[in-house]
Amino acid sequence: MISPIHIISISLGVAFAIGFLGKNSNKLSAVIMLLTIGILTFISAQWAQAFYFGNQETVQIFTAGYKPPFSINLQIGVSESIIILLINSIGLLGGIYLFDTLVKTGKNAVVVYLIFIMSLNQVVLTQDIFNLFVFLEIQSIATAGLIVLERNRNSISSGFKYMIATGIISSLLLIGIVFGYYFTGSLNIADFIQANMMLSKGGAVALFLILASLLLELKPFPANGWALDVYESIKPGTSAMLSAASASAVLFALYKVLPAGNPQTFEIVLGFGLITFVGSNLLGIKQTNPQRLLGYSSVGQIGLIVAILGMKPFLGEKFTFIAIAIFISHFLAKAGLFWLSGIIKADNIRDWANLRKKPFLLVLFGTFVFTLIGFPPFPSFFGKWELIMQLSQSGYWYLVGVILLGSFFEGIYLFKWLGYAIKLDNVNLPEFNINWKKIIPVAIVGVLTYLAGYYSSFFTTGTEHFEKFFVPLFFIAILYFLDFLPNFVKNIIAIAGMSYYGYILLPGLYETDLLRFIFGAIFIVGGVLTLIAGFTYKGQRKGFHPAALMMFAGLGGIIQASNMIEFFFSWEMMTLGSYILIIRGKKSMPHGLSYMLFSLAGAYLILAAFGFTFSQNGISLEALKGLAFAPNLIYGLLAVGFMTKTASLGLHIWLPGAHAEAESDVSPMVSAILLKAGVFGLIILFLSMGAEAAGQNSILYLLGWLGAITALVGNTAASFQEDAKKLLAYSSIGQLGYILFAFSIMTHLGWLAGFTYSINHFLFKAVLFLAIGAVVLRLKTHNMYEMGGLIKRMPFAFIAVLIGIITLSGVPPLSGFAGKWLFYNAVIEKGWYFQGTIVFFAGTIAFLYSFRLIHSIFLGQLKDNHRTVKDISIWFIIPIYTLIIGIMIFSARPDLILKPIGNFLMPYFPTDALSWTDTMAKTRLGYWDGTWVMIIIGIMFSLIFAWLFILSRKATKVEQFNIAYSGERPERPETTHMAHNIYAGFNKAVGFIVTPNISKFWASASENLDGAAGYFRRIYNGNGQTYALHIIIYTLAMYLMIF
Amino acid sequence: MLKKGLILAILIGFSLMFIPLIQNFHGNDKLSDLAKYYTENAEHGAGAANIVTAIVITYRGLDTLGEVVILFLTASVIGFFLKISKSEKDETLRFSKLRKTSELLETATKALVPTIFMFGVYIFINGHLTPGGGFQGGAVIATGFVLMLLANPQFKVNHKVIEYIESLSGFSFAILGALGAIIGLGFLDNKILPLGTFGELLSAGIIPVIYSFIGLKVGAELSGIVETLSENQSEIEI
Amino acid sequence: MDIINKLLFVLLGLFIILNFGLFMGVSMRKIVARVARRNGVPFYQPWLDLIKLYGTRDQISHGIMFYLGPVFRLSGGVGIFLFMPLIFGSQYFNNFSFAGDLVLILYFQFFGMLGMALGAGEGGHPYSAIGISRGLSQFTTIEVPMTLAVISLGIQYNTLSISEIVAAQQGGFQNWTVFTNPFATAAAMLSLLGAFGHSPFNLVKAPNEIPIGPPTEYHSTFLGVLQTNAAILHVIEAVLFMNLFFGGAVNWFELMLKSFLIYFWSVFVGVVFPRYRIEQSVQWFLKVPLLLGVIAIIIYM
Amino acid sequence: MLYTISTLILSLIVLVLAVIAIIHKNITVAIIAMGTVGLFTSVIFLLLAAPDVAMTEAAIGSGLTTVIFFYVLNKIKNHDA
Amino acid sequence: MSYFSLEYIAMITGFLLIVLGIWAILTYKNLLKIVIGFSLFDTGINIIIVSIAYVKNSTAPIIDSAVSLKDAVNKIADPVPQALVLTSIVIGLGVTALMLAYVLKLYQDKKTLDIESFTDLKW
Repeated sequence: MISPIHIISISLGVAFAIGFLGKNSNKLSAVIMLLTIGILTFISAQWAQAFYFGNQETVQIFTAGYKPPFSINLQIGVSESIIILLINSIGLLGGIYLFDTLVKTGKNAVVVYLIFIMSLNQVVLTQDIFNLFVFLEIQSIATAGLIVLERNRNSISSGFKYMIATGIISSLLLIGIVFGYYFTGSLNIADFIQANMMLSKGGAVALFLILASLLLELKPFPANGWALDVYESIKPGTSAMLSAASASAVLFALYKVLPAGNPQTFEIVLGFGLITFVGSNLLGIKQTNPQRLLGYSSVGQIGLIVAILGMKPFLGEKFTFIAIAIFISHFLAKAGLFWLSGIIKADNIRDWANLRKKPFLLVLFGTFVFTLIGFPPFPSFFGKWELIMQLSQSGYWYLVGVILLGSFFEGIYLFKWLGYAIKLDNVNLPEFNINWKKIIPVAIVGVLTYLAGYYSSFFTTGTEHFEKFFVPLFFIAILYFLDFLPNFVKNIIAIAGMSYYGYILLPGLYETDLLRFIFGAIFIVGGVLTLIAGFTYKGQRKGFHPAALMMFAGLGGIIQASNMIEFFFSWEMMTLGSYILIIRGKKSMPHGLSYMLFSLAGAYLILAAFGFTFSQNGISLEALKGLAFAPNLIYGLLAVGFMTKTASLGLHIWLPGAHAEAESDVSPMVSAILLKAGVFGLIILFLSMGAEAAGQNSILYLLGWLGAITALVGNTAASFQEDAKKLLAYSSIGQLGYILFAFSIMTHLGWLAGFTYSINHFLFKAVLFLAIGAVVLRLKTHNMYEMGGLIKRMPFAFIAVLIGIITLSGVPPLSGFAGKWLFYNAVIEKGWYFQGTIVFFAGTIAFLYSFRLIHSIFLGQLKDNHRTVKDISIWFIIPIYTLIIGIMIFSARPDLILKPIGNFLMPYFPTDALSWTDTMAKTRLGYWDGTWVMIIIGIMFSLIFAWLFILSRKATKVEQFNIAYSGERPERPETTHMAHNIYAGFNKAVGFIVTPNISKFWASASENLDGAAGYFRRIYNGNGQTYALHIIIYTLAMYLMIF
Repeated sequence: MLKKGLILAILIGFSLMFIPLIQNFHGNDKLSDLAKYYTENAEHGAGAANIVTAIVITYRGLDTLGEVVILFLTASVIGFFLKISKSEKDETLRFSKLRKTSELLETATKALVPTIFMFGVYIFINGHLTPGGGFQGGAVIATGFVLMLLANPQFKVNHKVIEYIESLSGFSFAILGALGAIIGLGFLDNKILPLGTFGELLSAGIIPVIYSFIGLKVGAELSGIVETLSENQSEIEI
Repeated sequence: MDIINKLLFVLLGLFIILNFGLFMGVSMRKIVARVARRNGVPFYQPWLDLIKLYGTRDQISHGIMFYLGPVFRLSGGVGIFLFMPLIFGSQYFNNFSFAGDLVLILYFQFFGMLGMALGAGEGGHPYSAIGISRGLSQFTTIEVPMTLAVISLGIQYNTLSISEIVAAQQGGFQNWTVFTNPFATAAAMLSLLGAFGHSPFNLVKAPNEIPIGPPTEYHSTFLGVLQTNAAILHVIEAVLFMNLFFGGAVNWFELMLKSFLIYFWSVFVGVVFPRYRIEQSVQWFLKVPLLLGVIAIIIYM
Repeated sequence: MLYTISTLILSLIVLVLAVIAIIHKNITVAIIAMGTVGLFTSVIFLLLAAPDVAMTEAAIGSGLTTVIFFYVLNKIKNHDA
Repeated sequence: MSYFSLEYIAMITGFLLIVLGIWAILTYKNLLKIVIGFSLFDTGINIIIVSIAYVKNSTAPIIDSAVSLKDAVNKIADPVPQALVLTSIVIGLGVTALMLAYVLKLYQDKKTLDIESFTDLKW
């Protein structure tokens, strides 16, 4: 193996020798430079491989033939080899990316770049503190040089600010080093660590200066204005190197020196890292310049990694994995994003909309954003997971909160940005050129994130059976690469895949776990049915199938999950897929954002709760049971987390827009199916809480009330909608309110009602959304008052909607009544009378919107422009009527489904079960026989119909306008179609229920956040002196806090 | 004014930070163990009479390499930072606004410059014996160069020569260092040449050789920096 | 009992109820007329109307749902009848009440309303839609006190089966719910006013402004079916209240007397009070009756 | 003792020059003062038994730095003219 | 030890120079003054390092006629910090030169040396 010292000799030899080349050899020198970095990469790869596969021991390299501390020594171990491998490879890619710029600037620039990379290597390798200082100086001077690769007013002034800042910082470092020498008599880091510098105050101050300046090099918030200016103004290729490569070297330097301190030192580093993480991400919210935004994000991420370094004492053996996983995510994603920003060349994140022209780049962009936030399957997901787990285990619960808060802030701006790129309506999309030298590094980094993610999974606890998640993901990846195929073919593949998935998953579940079987059936059968509707679409329908399948894979994963990481992994997969699905719709950009933010916040709450659980009972999902410590906090977090998906009141504002604006076949997916994921989560939660807890648990009581009020508000709001899909969306909120209420009851009957509601909601909401979606697809409008009389044109759709709303409103004989009946019994039995009354009130309000829906669209006056419209597409009719058959079976033989569920519930809720005599169900309070009701009503209806038919079979069919209209003919259909604001009176009476206080609350929350970000970022006034002052104040503040 | 007062207050607070350093500083009564080792092994270790030089070139040779790199880097950065494109390079503008140099200075320069160069070379060749070394010698050489520029602003340096000297010396430095690692005990091991007799010119292994390269390189680099800075630039849009 | 027998008794019951309903309707009209110092219609008028309507040959239809609307409506009325036990202790007149309890009846009311609303909707007349929207708005709030009352009964009698509720009230009028649970009764009786749609809650039909509300477009046989249903429904709702609050009936005479009085109550109020606008009635139901219902529950909690 | 007193005097001179270098309005004077700080510092270095450092400071810290300063200043002034 | 000693005075001078340098960096708007501030800052640090190297009544760490190999250990100043200072001075020169290059470019852009004019980037 080549000694790492030759990293320096080779690169310097080459750097010096480039001077021999003639005047016009810029290109040649750049190629040589790349080759050299290639050799460096090779050397580091060789070492990394030896460490990883060859059980290589850590090696010390002595210079000048003397042992330390008499001479400078280098050390290469596992971490060193990994870090320099990363630095060198990103250096190689960055060199390729910057190739043209470097060539244009000349061989001097080439040399500067090479030395820059070399210095980073040495910063990592050296074990001598003064040598570290020298190479840090080289690094900053090289950076100052690379800054002016972009030569404009801003870059030069920011370069000067950079020099001021690093000048002060490195001077402080030097003072620290020499006094360190005075107090320890050595310059070797190992000796520094050995000699307890904290013994004397002077030694402590010297160490403080060293650590503080290393920390300052990492741009801590708020002493980092200079760095932000640099990130914004320089060539993105250079920013990438600063954010990824430089930061990794300095981080490692900090990591090396940190043990010289005492535990308190670690805490301080941790604290300041977290301040940076949260503060910087908060200020990032207000940013619009992509590079500056990335700067904020960069600073924040590095802050997080610094904090993790500070957590080393209590992270235990997982420390290395956590640090590397989170670091590598930042490293790859940030480099990729900066490089992308160099390709796009836009000054405002809104202009990233033109990324859409190159879907390939858009996918890479999404990859990086999701990597940064910590979505699966990227390494940051696993890193963050372990971080939260270990932190909780060590009892640092509040740190979990802080970290998740910072991550959430980061999510806000990154997803805003991603939303702009995917969906912002932007007429002015400037062209941008594609240069393969710039694309290749981005693509490689993108691929690496996936590989790193896959690889990370091996280091995380509880991922032994992850192949069951990776196989579907692999299938999705293949589907993505087939994206060029027509929709028809891809849909067949997708349906085949889903069906196979269901085929291998469901039968087994039916035997073992009915709960999971029911939800699995809803997810997968529902998925297949809604996918069938996708055949309607012509063309390629790019990006739809991978996203849809990702969502379903996530849903399937939730069902299969046996431990918390599997659950959370799937949960996040589902969120990711559904986000992409939702944002595909028209005008869905803001809704996609709010969906994502609520999901993210919810996921973080779940993550925190899992962490706290893990710290007590281990990683299995069973661990949620019997928590000894703070169970209410954990259950509360989980409940709120899951309720972001079920859109309970207060957390619902994302839903109407997201569901309404989604595509016609996506709405049923996200409404009928996706919401059940939250329900499933709640069920898992409630099961863990246990039936015996039901009596005294105030969380359940609160949830019951919340469910009831959600139902009321959701349904009332639904009655006032003019938009058909919004109406259905609000209706979903209301229905999910029932479900939440039912499960909160925590009795046998309550749960039966909850299951019945869940199944019913799946059935009728899928029918309704599919039917309305299909109608919307034909009519190109969502507004109900623009429709009317369509029963004549779309009888199939009408019948579907009719059956849908009968089920929805719980009118006998269809299955909706089963839920209502169980509900009455459960409520009276439980004693939740008032909540129950509210729910029933909500139930009657459901009639209002049900009628409105069917009346405004299908009845009344047919509009002139719809006279030739065709019935809904056959591809919608197939799934709709399949579902209707389901409704009919459930209505006629409710015992077929309710009996097994009852048996399943017996172990959990042994008392007050339903007793069955044939088809008649009996409770303590009442009885009901669904089959007989169906028969009686059927016969009676037929008889009456026959009677009427005999009497008036000769009724003449009249024209549309032939109505009792004072002998006049109505002028236009619009004037006689009573549809707009149909419930004005009701609105006047109870409209106060739906005053959008909650939307206002969230709007003002986000405004305040925005305002705070805007206010606090004014500390960055652009003046280099102010930044210098920040550094001084920051150091002083740290000093005062420590001493 | 208020702002200045505030800054003053912060600065005073900042300075108080150093008080513990001064308080715990009691001067040295004897050498540190590290320095003692260097001194005791002056003859058989690096073999240089000037212990500072021994440390600079051998024990902490990597630092010195870094130092050289820093100068090299600065020269390179300034080189492309202040570079003017060919079209903008207007020779007639060059120093046109400088006052004419006096006859006296010109004559004196002609006499002085070779001496100064010689002196510089002396300093770095004797670096391992007497105070001074490559950096000081290089700086002296650069001073001579400055003098030449002052005396004759039209003086045109041959870039190629400077560049070659710089590259050659730097490259040799790196090669020597690597040789130490390959055939000796470590990078920049000075024992790849015999130590010779302690206190003589040709002693201390490769220290004099390296110091000479450093001297040449530093001289060339500093001259390069000065030269770049002295080139007049017309309005360059930046 | 074999099923044929059962069916026959059901039909008999239906026939009695229908005729009694027609009679009750015309009696009320007479009473209202007397209060307004008019003579009013002759007693046989409803039967004449019905025969005329069923006999009309000139019929038009606006479409299939328009056609089905009355079917739904009558099914709703007859359905409630079918699931309602009529005479306590009688083997013959408890219909198909084994198939469901109080909850079923409460929810089956909507069946007819929904069908009616849809049929009327297809008629394409704006007044129909206005009437329906008003009717639904009002009905949602009527249900609140009603629900509270039913829950209160459920707690009180620990059952939701109508037969058992009636059984619990036997043995003297002091056992009637109206005395044992006056608040629930009051709440329910107030909501009944809305359900019958007499003044002051008759804006739904708004007989002055728009011709008879939702069924604007209906006529001839269709209207006949609707009238039939109205007769049945009025009685059967009164019977429901009788069963729940007034001790049920052990014979047909008791049934007729009690249901007549219950029905009379709504007419009586209607004569006294002027009509509410829709938002007023919605708010009214959410005030006094709601409060009564809440009290009814609190008492039994 | 003699060394100590000379150091003290030199230190005072250095500080005074430094203050001049900072506050003097004329930038040329300021640069010269700064260069002189370097010179006197190198004498202090000599007193502190560091001839190597003294030489370096004199040649580089005082000499070359000042020269570079002047070159830049010169350019800036030329620009003004 | 007495505070009135060679190294102590030098060290305090060094610190005062540092503070003066920072004061210049923080308060003077002129870019050249800021660079001068850095130069003083560097000089201050160098003085401190050399004063740390000083051993009471010692001579230069060079073995020659004045200091023999034998008693060198007791006679010479600590050579290690002195070696560090050499590096520090050279680095200082590099940084100063680069900063001046920046100043020149900034001046050419806006024809002013006032640092407050270069705040186009902020927030």
